[in-house]
Amino acid sequence: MPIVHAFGKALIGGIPSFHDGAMSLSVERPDTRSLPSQKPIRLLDNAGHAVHGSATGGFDLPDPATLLDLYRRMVVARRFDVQVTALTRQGRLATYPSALGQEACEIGAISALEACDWFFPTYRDSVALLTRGIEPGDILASFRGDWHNGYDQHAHRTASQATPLATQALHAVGLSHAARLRNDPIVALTMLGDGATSEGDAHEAFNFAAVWQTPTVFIVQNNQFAISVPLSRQTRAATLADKAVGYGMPGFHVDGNDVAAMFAVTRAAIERARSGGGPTLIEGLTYRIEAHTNSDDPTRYRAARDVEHWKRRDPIERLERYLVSEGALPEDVRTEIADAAEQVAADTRQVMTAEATIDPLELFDHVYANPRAALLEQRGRLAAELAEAAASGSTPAAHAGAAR
Amino acid sequence: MPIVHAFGKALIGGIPSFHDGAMSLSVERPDTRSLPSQKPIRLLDNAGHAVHGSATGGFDLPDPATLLDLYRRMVVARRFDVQVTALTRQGRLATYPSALGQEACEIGAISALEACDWFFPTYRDSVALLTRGIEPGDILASFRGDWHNGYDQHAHRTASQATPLATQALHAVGLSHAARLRNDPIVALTMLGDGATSEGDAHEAFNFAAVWQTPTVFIVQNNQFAISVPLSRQTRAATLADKAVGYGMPGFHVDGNDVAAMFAVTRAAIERARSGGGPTLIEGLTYRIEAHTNSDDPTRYRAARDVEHWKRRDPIERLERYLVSEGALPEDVRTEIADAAEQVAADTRQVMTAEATIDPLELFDHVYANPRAALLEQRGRLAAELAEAAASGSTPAAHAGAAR
Amino acid sequence: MSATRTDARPEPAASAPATLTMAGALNAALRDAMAADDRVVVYGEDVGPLGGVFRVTDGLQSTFGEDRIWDSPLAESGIVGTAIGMAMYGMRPVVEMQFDAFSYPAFEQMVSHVAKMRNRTKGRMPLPMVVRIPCAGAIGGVEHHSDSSEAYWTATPGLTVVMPSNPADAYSMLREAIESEDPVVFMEPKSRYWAKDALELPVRTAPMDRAVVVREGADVTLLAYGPTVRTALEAADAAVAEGLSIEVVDLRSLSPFDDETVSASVRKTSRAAVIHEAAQFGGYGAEVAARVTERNFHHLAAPVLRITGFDIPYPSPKLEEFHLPTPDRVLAALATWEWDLA
Amino acid sequence: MSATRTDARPEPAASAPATLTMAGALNAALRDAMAADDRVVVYGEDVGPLGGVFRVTDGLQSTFGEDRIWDSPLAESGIVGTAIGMAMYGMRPVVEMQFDAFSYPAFEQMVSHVAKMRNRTKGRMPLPMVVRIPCAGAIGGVEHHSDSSEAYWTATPGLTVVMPSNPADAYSMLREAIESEDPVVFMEPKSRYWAKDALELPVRTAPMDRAVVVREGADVTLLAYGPTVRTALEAADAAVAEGLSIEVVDLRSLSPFDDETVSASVRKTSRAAVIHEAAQFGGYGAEVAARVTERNFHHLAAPVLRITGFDIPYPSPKLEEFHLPTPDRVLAALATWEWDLA
Ligand SMILES: Cc1ncc(C[n+]2csc(CCOP(=O)(O)OP(=O)(O)O)c2C)c(N)n1
Ligand SMILES: Cc1ncc(C[n+]2csc(CCOP(=O)(O)OP(=O)(O)O)c2C)c(N)n1
Ligand SMILES: [Mg+2]
Ligand SMILES: [Mg+2]
Repeated sequence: MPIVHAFGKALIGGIPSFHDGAMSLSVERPDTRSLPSQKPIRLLDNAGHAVHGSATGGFDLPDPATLLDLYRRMVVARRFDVQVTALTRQGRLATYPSALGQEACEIGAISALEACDWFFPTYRDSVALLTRGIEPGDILASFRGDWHNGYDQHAHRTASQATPLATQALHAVGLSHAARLRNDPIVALTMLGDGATSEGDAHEAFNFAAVWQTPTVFIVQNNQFAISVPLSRQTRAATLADKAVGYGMPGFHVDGNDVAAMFAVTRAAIERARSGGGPTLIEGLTYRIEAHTNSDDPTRYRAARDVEHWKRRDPIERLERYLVSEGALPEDVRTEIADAAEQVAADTRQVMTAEATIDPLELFDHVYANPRAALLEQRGRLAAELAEAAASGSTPAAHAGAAR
Repeated sequence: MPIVHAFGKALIGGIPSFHDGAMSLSVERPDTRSLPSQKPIRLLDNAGHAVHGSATGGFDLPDPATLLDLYRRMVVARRFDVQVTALTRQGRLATYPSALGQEACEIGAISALEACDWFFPTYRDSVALLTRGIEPGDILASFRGDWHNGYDQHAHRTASQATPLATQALHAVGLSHAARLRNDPIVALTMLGDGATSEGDAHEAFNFAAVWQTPTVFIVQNNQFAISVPLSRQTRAATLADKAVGYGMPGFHVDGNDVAAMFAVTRAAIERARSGGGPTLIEGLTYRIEAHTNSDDPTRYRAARDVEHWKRRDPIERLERYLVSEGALPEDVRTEIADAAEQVAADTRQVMTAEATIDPLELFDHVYANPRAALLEQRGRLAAELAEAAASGSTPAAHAGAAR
Repeated sequence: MSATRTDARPEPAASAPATLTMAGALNAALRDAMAADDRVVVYGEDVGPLGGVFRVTDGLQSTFGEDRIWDSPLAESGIVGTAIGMAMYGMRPVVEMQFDAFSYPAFEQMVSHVAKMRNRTKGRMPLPMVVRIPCAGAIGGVEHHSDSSEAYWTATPGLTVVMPSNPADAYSMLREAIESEDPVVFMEPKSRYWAKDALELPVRTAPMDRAVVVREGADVTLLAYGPTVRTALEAADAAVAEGLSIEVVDLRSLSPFDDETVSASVRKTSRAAVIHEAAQFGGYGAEVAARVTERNFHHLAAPVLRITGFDIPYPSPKLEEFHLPTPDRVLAALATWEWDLA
Repeated sequence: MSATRTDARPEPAASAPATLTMAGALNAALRDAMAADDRVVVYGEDVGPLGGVFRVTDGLQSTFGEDRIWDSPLAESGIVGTAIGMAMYGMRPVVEMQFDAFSYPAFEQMVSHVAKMRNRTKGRMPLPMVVRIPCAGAIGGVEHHSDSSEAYWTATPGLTVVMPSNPADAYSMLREAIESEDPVVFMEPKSRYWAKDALELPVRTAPMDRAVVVREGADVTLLAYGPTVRTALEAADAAVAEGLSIEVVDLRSLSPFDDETVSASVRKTSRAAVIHEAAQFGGYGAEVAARVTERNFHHLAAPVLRITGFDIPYPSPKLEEFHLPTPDRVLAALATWEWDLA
C-alpha cells in the first residue's frame, strides 16, 4: 500500500530527558512539552467531509487509493466480525469478543504497519489479525477452544492474542528493543483497551519504551468500557493520550471512528519509531457496539440510546460518504468489495463448521523443549485410557460429562 | 504549629473528568489542564534569599515561627541520621538507609501533616517518623533486626516503613478512601522514591486516588538515584510531577532542598485533599548524600564531585542563611536546638546500645488471630529446644552459627 | 480512628427453605453481611451494575449504594492494595479477583502485605479482609480462565485459604470469612456456581476451619475440596457396585488443614487419596499427601494417592475433559493400589 | 526476524584452578556465556555500573558495553515482560530479580506467559530466557530480603527451576540454563554467595536436571538443595559420632525432579528427610515427600521427614537463627524416627 503520510507536521518533536544526574536543578532548557489536543484529531467528520485546520493536528488526509483500500479492509472486517458473532451464537465458538464499531481504530492502525513489523494484539483484535493476512480458522482456533493459539506467530509477525490485560505491551517493548539492538529497523505495534491502561503493566510498558526509546507504537482503543465499567471509573485524565506526558513520550488523542486519522497518525508514529524517534502513545476514541463477549449482557450497564448514538457515528459509513462524494467508490468496486467480504464470511462459516481434529496426547508435547520423564508417564496413562475407551467403543464425550 | 499557607493561589484548579460514557466526542469543555512548571517551585534560593515572582508557583513563604520550627526539626533529623549511620557502622544495626541531604523534603512534607492524619513511609523516611514523634528505639527496631516493625501504627497514625517499593502508596489510597466514606476529614500522605515511580503499584495508586478522588498526598522524593540507577534510566519525563497529568491530578515540581517550598506546597495539597479536592502529586527534587544503605558502595556509580555539588546545596544551611539574615535565629536558640539534637543523638545511642530482649517464641504468636494447632506444635518444639539449650548452658548463638 | 460498626443489625429471621445456587448463596451471604455490618464494603471489576461476571454481586449496588459496593479501576494490585488500606482503617473490604489468573498481578500485595501485616506489627494491625477468587476450571473457558491458584496461597504463611463445595457452605463460610479478624482467600469453584441446594438462610454449617466427612465409608478416604467433592461423591457411588466403600472428606479449609478430622478418617480406612484439578507437581495435594503420611504412616496400607490434573498448563476448552480428574479416573487410580498389602 | 548468533566463539581454554566464590563463579558464567553467544543480554536493577547488589554482574558492563548489559527501570514485571519480548525476537535475556520477594510483582508475567508461551504456541514460540533470583535467607536481611519463593515456581507447569549449592554447579548450571531452549528460574542461595571452591573454568558438572549424591551413606537419605546442602553435610559429619551413616543428595533441579537418583538412594537407605528453609506447609518439601513416598512406599521404614522453617513469615535478623533448619535440628528430627521399625 503506497502511502503519503503526515510525518513531520505533527507535534511530535523530540522530548529530551532533562535529567542527567547531578545537574538537574541548574537546567534551564526550553520547555518543549505539550499536552495532547483535547479535541480528538480528525481528518474526516461524521458527515464524510474532509476536516481542515487545527483539528487535523497537522496530519494530511491519505490519498484516495489508500482510503479505498482502508474501506475495503473495514468492510471485510465488519462482515467477518458479524459472521463470527453469529457462529458464536450458534455455539460454534466458546467465546468471541467483537470489535463491531471499532473497525476504523483496528484497521486504520494495523494497516499502517508493514509486514516486517510485529503486532501484539489482544483478544479484541481479531479483525486486525484478519487484515494482517491470518486465516480465519487460525485466528479463531483459540476462541473455538482447539488450542490456546492457532497461528504461526513468526510467519505473521503477530503475537498471540493476549488475555491478561496489558501484559502484551511489555512483550512489544522487549521485542522492539531487541530489534533495535540488532539494528533491525522494525517496529512493534500493540493494542490495548481503555481498561487495560489502569494495569501496572501498561505503565511499565510505557515507561520502559520511553526510557529505552524503543520503536514501539501503543494504540489504546478507548471503546469507553471495560466490560461493564465506563471510562469515568477508569481514569480522571482529560484524555488517555495525556498519559504520554508522564513518560516524556508523544501522545495523540484521535477520533477512533475516523479511519483516515487513525491511519495517518499511526503511520507517522511508526515512521518516527522506525527512524529512531522512540515510542508514541495513540488513543483512538471509539465505542464497542456489541456486548463485551457473547456471555455479557450490556443492558445491565448502558442505555440503548448510547449505543444508538454511536451507531450513527459508524466508521465505515463515514468513509463511504466521503468516497462516494469524491466519486472514488464506483458501484462495481463496491460490489466487488461486498463480494470479497461475503467470500471471507463463507470461508469462515465453512472452517468453523468443520470440526478440527485435536489429539489429546498433544497436551504433553509442548510444555518443555525436551519431554520430562514424569510427564511422559502421565502421557502414557492418558494414552492407555484413550486406547481402552476406543476399544470399549466409549467416546471422549463420556469423559467430558464426568469431568464437568 | 500555626501556619499560613498558600492554598488558593496555586495552579491547582479542579480538573474535572471529561469522560462520561457516550458523549465524549461532543465534549467541548475548556481545557483546564496544565503542565507542572519545569523549573522547581522555590521559596528560598540556595543563598537563603526569599524568591519572588513566578518561581514561587504562587505559594507564600511560611512565617518565621514556622520556619524556625522547620529548622529545628531538620537539625534534629540530621543529627539523628548521622548518629544512626555511625551506629550502623559500629554494627549496632543490620542496615540503615540514610536521608542525609533530604531533610527539607522529609521534614517539609511531614511537618505539614496533622496528628490526625496518616503517614505511609518507606525505609528511607526514618527522620520523618522521628519528627512525627516516634521514639528512636521504636523506629530503629526493624533496622536493628528485632522485629519487622517496632512502633504502634495506630498510636502514631503511621504505617510501617514499606520495603516493597510503591506498595504502601496503595495502602494510603485505601485508608484515605475509607476515611472519606466515613466522612472522617483526615488525609493520608505517602512518600516514595524516584525509582519507585517506575513500579506498577505507583501507577495504580495514582490512578485509584484520582478516580476515587481520595484525600491522598503523594510525595515523590526524587533523590536522583535508585540505589545505583540514575534518574535518566528511570524516566524520560521532563519532571516526575508530569506524571500527574496522565491521572487528571495536580502535580508540582518542587525544589526538594527548600524546606519552605516543600512545606508550603504540601500544606496546600493537604488542605485541598481535606476539603474534598482529591489527591496531589508532589515531586521534591533533592539528592541522596549518603550511600543507599551501609552495604552500598556509591563510588561505583557516581562521581565525588556530584556529591560535592549537592553538599553545597545543603537544605539546612539554606534555611539557616535565611533565618540568620532575618535575625530570626538568635545564638541562644541555635544553641538550644543543637543541644536538643545532641540529646536525641544521645538517647538514640543509649537505646541502640542496649540489647533488646526478644523472645523467640513470639515468632508464633502473631501470624494469625487464633493460634493454629499445627503452629502450636511447632512452637512446642522450639520451646523444648530452648529449654534444652538453657539446661545445657548453650546459647542461642550456637544456633546462629550453625544456621548461617 | 477506625471505622466503627454503626449499623449492626440483628440477623434476619431464617427464611423458608428455597432452592439456591452457590452463586445465589454467595450473593445472599454478601447481602446479609453488608446488612449486618456497615464496615463491610465490596469492590472489584464489574461488581457494580453488572453484578459480577458470575452474578455473585447481582443487585447489591441497588440495595446498598455506591459507597458500599462499587466498580474499581481495572488493576488487581490496586484492588488488593487499597483493600489493605481500607482494612487498616477498620473497614472490612471484600474484593473480587475476576479469575484465578487475574489475581496474579496482586501477588506481591497478597504475599508481602496481606499475609504479613498482622505478624509484622505483632498483632497491632490486623487485616480483616476477604479476597474472593472464582477458581478452577471445567467451564469451557479460554486460556487464563481456568487456573487453580490455591497452591500459591497455601504456601504463604499468614493467609487463610478456604473453598466451599456447595451452596450451604458457600453462604456460611463467606459469612465467617467476612467476620474473621484475619485476611481470608475465599476461593469459589466456578464450575459449582450453578449447583443447587434447598437452603434456609441464614444457614451456619461447620466452622470454616474444619473438614467434614460428607460420606462415610470403610475402605478408603477420598480427600477432596471445591469442585472435586462432587467427583469424589460420584466415584463413591460408582464404587458401591464394585464392592468398595469410600469415605469422602470435604476439606473446606485448605489452610489451616484439619489434621484431626482427616487423620481420624484415614486411620479408620488406612488408605487415602487426594483429588484436585490443579497440576500434581507442587500442587496442594503434595501437602495433603505429605502431612497425612507424616501423621499416619504406620496406619497406611498404601501411599497416599494424588489424583489430579496433569503437569501441564490448563488446556483449551476442547481438551480440558482429558485433563481433569473424573470419577472413572479416581476409580482407576484406586485400582492400582496393592490392596492385598492392607 | 530473529537475532542470529553472530559472534559465537570457541570456549576459552580451561583456566588454572583458582579459588572462586559462588558469586564469582556466577560472574564467570555470565561472562563466558556473553562471550560465547552475543544473543545473551543481561539486565535488571543495578546490574550495570554497580555490578549487582551481590556483585554477580561485577565488571560485565565495562567488558560488554551497555547494549549487552544495562540497568533497567525499577519494575520487575517490566523486566520479565520485556525479557519475554526479547526472547521472542531471538535474544537470550538473563534478567535479575534483586531478591525473592521482589520477583512477586513479576508473578503474572512468569506464570501467565513465561511458563505458558511454548505450550500455547505448540512449540513455535519458545522462550529461552533465564530469570535469576538471589534466594532464601540467613544473611541477616531485614523483612522481604530472605523469602524462599521456590514453591511458587515449582507449582507452575512450564517452568524449569534449579538451584546450585556450590561454585562449580553455579557456573555449570548457569551456562546450561542460558543455553536451554526453555525458560529457567535460576535460584541463587544468597547465604552461599561467598562460599569458596577451587575451580578450573569452564567447568561442567552433572547436567542441570540431575540430582547428585554428594555424600554416600547407608542409614538415611537427606534431600537438600541450595543453602541446606551444607546443613545436611554438617549433620552427616556430626552423625558419624552417633554411629549414623547419612547419605546426602543435592537435588539441584527442583523442577524437573530427578526421581531416578532420589529413588535409588531412598531404596538403599529406606529413610529420607527433606530439608529446606521455606515454611513447611505447602513448601517444596511437600512435593518431595509426596513423590518419594508414592514411588518408594514399600521401601520406606518411616515417613519422609520434612525439616524446614516454621509455618511463619520469615523472621527478623535477630530471630532467623531460631527459624532455620540447623544440623542439630536435623539430627534431632532423625532421632524422632522409630528406628526399630526399619
Ligand atoms: C489482568 C486481567 N484482569 C482482568 C481480566 C478480565 N477482563 C477481561 S477483558 C476485561 C475488560 C477489559 O477492558 P478494556 O481494556 O477496555 O478492553 P476492551 O475489552 O474494552 O476491548 C476484563 C476485566 C483480564 N483479562 N486480565
Ligand atoms: C518491589 C521492589 N523491588 C526492588 C527492591 C529493592 N530496592 C530497595 S531500594 C531500591 C531503590 C529504590 O530507589 P528509590 O525509589 O529512588 O528510593 P530511594 O532508595 O532513592 O529513597 C531497590 C531497587 C524493593 N525494595 N522492592
Ligand atoms: Mg474498553
Ligand atoms: Mg531515589
